[in-house]
Amino acid sequence: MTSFYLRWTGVLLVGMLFGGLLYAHYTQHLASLTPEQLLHQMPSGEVRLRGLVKSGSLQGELEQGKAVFELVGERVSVTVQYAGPPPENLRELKTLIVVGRWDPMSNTFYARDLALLPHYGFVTSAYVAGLVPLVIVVFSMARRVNALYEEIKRSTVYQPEATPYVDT
Amino acid sequence: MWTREKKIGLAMSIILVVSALGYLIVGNFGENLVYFFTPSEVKAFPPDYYHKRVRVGGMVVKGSVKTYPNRLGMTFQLTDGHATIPVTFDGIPPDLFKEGQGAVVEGYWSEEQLFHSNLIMAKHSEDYMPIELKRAGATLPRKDFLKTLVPSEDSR
Amino acid sequence: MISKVVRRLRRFQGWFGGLAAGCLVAGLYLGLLASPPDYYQGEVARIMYIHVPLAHTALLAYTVVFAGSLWYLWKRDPLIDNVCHAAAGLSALFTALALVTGMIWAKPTWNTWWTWDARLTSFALLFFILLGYLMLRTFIDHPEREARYAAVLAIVGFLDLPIIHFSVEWWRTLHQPQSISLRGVSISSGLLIPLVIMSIGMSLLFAYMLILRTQLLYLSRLLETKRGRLLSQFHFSKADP
Amino acid sequence: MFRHVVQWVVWKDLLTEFRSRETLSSMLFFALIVIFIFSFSFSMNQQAAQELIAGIIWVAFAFTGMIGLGKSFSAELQNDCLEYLQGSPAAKGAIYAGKVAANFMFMLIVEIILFPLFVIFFNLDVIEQISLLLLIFFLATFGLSAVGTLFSALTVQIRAREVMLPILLLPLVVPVMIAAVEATKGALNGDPLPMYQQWLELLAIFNVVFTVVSFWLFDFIIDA
Repeated sequence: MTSFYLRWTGVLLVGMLFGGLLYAHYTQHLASLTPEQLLHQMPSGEVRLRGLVKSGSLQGELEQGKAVFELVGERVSVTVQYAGPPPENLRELKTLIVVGRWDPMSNTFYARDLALLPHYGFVTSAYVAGLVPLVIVVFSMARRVNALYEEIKRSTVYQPEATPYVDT
Repeated sequence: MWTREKKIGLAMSIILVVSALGYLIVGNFGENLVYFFTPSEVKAFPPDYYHKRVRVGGMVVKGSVKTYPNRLGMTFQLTDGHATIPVTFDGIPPDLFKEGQGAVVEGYWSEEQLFHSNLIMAKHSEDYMPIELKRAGATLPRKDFLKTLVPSEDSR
Repeated sequence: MISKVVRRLRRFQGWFGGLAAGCLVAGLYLGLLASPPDYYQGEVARIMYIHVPLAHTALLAYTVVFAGSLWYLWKRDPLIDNVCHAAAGLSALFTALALVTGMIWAKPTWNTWWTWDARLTSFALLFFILLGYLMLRTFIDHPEREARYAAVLAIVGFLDLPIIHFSVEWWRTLHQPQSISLRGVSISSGLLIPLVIMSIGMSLLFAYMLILRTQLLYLSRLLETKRGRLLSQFHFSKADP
Repeated sequence: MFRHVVQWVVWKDLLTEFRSRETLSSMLFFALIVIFIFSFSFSMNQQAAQELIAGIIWVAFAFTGMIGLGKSFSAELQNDCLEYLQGSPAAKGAIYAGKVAANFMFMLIVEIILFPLFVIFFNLDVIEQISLLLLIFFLATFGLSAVGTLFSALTVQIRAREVMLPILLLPLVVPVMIAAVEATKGALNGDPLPMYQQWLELLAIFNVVFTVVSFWLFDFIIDA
């Protein structure tokens, strides 16, 4: 049984390593700012900005990949000037993420790309809900089978004269 | 126990069951059994189909969706590439409903050549590809039924 | 004492387990890190890599139950019955997991946890049929009759699946059509490769679990017979000194 | 030979039923109560009735059918009749066919008595569609009794059989229920036939597949 538990500790370690790797990967991509944070921090490099496309604010030629719209946060809104490939998912009243730079001079966010709301929570919970029960079931079955083999080995093969129950 | 007749009977039963199930499966693949009508078929409805609850599948024509200023609902055009029907809809459309996408609407066709609907089932396609490929104008070898209706839409 | 087949299964089970683990880790890496997000659904489409293999495997498992049940009715081999019983339990597990992951996928894409859509409904019915199968087995005391009745139920249920599927499909459909079907493939290769690897990995994992569970059922049956024999020996000697 | 066994099984079931009138009266009474409960649970105006009535009809018929099917084999438990059936040299398929025929008749009789009550209580307009409705009833009831008889035999010798019969049977007859409800709805609305023809085809396919399959599998159920 010791080798059995050792093997499963190995599986657990690999799983944790993998989870850590994923977490590290996604924290880099997850970092998206709300309009409030953007105005507060005034970052100079490229950032990801998340907000709702304000109703009635979307203008421009989507087919050519040019658009201007307002991205609303909780309290403030930011004007976004989009220039990039024709967007698939740009429409009013939709929450999305724009990738680009903030220009404090013109009070405009120059976006070069759009991304959908990532919903990492759903992805994570689906994988946890799918994989964790499987692992638990495999573990408990493997342990049970090992225990049964031991038990079979211990209980004697049917031999009438050797049974302790026989009332002599 | 296993007489000749019993063996023949069993073989024939197996053939019967397999062919019945096969008819069901293959019949559907050939789309002989319709589960929604196309706009062309709706236009050609005989009068006894008017005011009967049916489903119509098609593509929402780009630029045709008009909402009312002061109440729920909207009108739009549904096409299959050959015929286009006007649809009036009361209610809240699902998230995936948008112009240029496929939709299945439930309702009835009336004398004034208008489809009255109160249920929209938007379909998102089964195509999966990265966004770069999509922007490069990639298409996949098999196309959704609703998308094949309008060939020009694919190159977008 | 332990049958030769089971001993051989035990010797080879490690291969299945190892291969399954390798495929699943590779598939998860490709699916979660290396592959690009989908153009329309974004990152949420990554749920596909777990949901679709689970659903495939559930159906594969039920196919095993069906084939095993036919075999059992033909040969009446109790070990085959153990295989059927094991596969049915696993099929129920995979079906439940496919339903749960599917519901988690449905929330962000359809904005609802559950809809009476064709494939959801037929999977839920598959789950009920499998639960009925497992319940039926617990309600029969006679082991041979239990195996026979369960086999009959499994066969009827399996043949019912296509009819259930089409009836609910005509009744209501929202689910996207299958991406991989007889008419071709509609997933681009960058997204397809992780899906295929995960599917293979999940099928291998099912094979590994099936071997384990078959052994479990077989061994407990063996132990029970053994104890039963000892017990009957005891009763016999008491009653008839 | 086969035909004679079928006839005798049907005759036996009809005769016992004629003498005791247990199954039919309990089915009828149960169905009546179901109708009344439904009319209390849904406050129905004319339009809601149009939408719901087909579903109500078939829920009532299916639950009533469960009672009849459950009794079909449990009645044989008295005086060890079941063991004689199992031990009889007659082809098991013939016993199955006889039982299906008897169950089919009971269910159809109940439906034919009940349907006019639905027509009266819910103000249905059925005169023009009556032959189509009869066809739908015929097909769907046959499907229910073909699978139901197999499961009635399967559950008769196990623990908790009253619960297990519906638990096992209802998920499997979902296609019959959907098809029957949709077709009945179409017929009651006076829709043109092509709009719900596929449901009739589905019922036919179901009947063919499960009559044949149950016929062969019955051997393994009743095998002593």
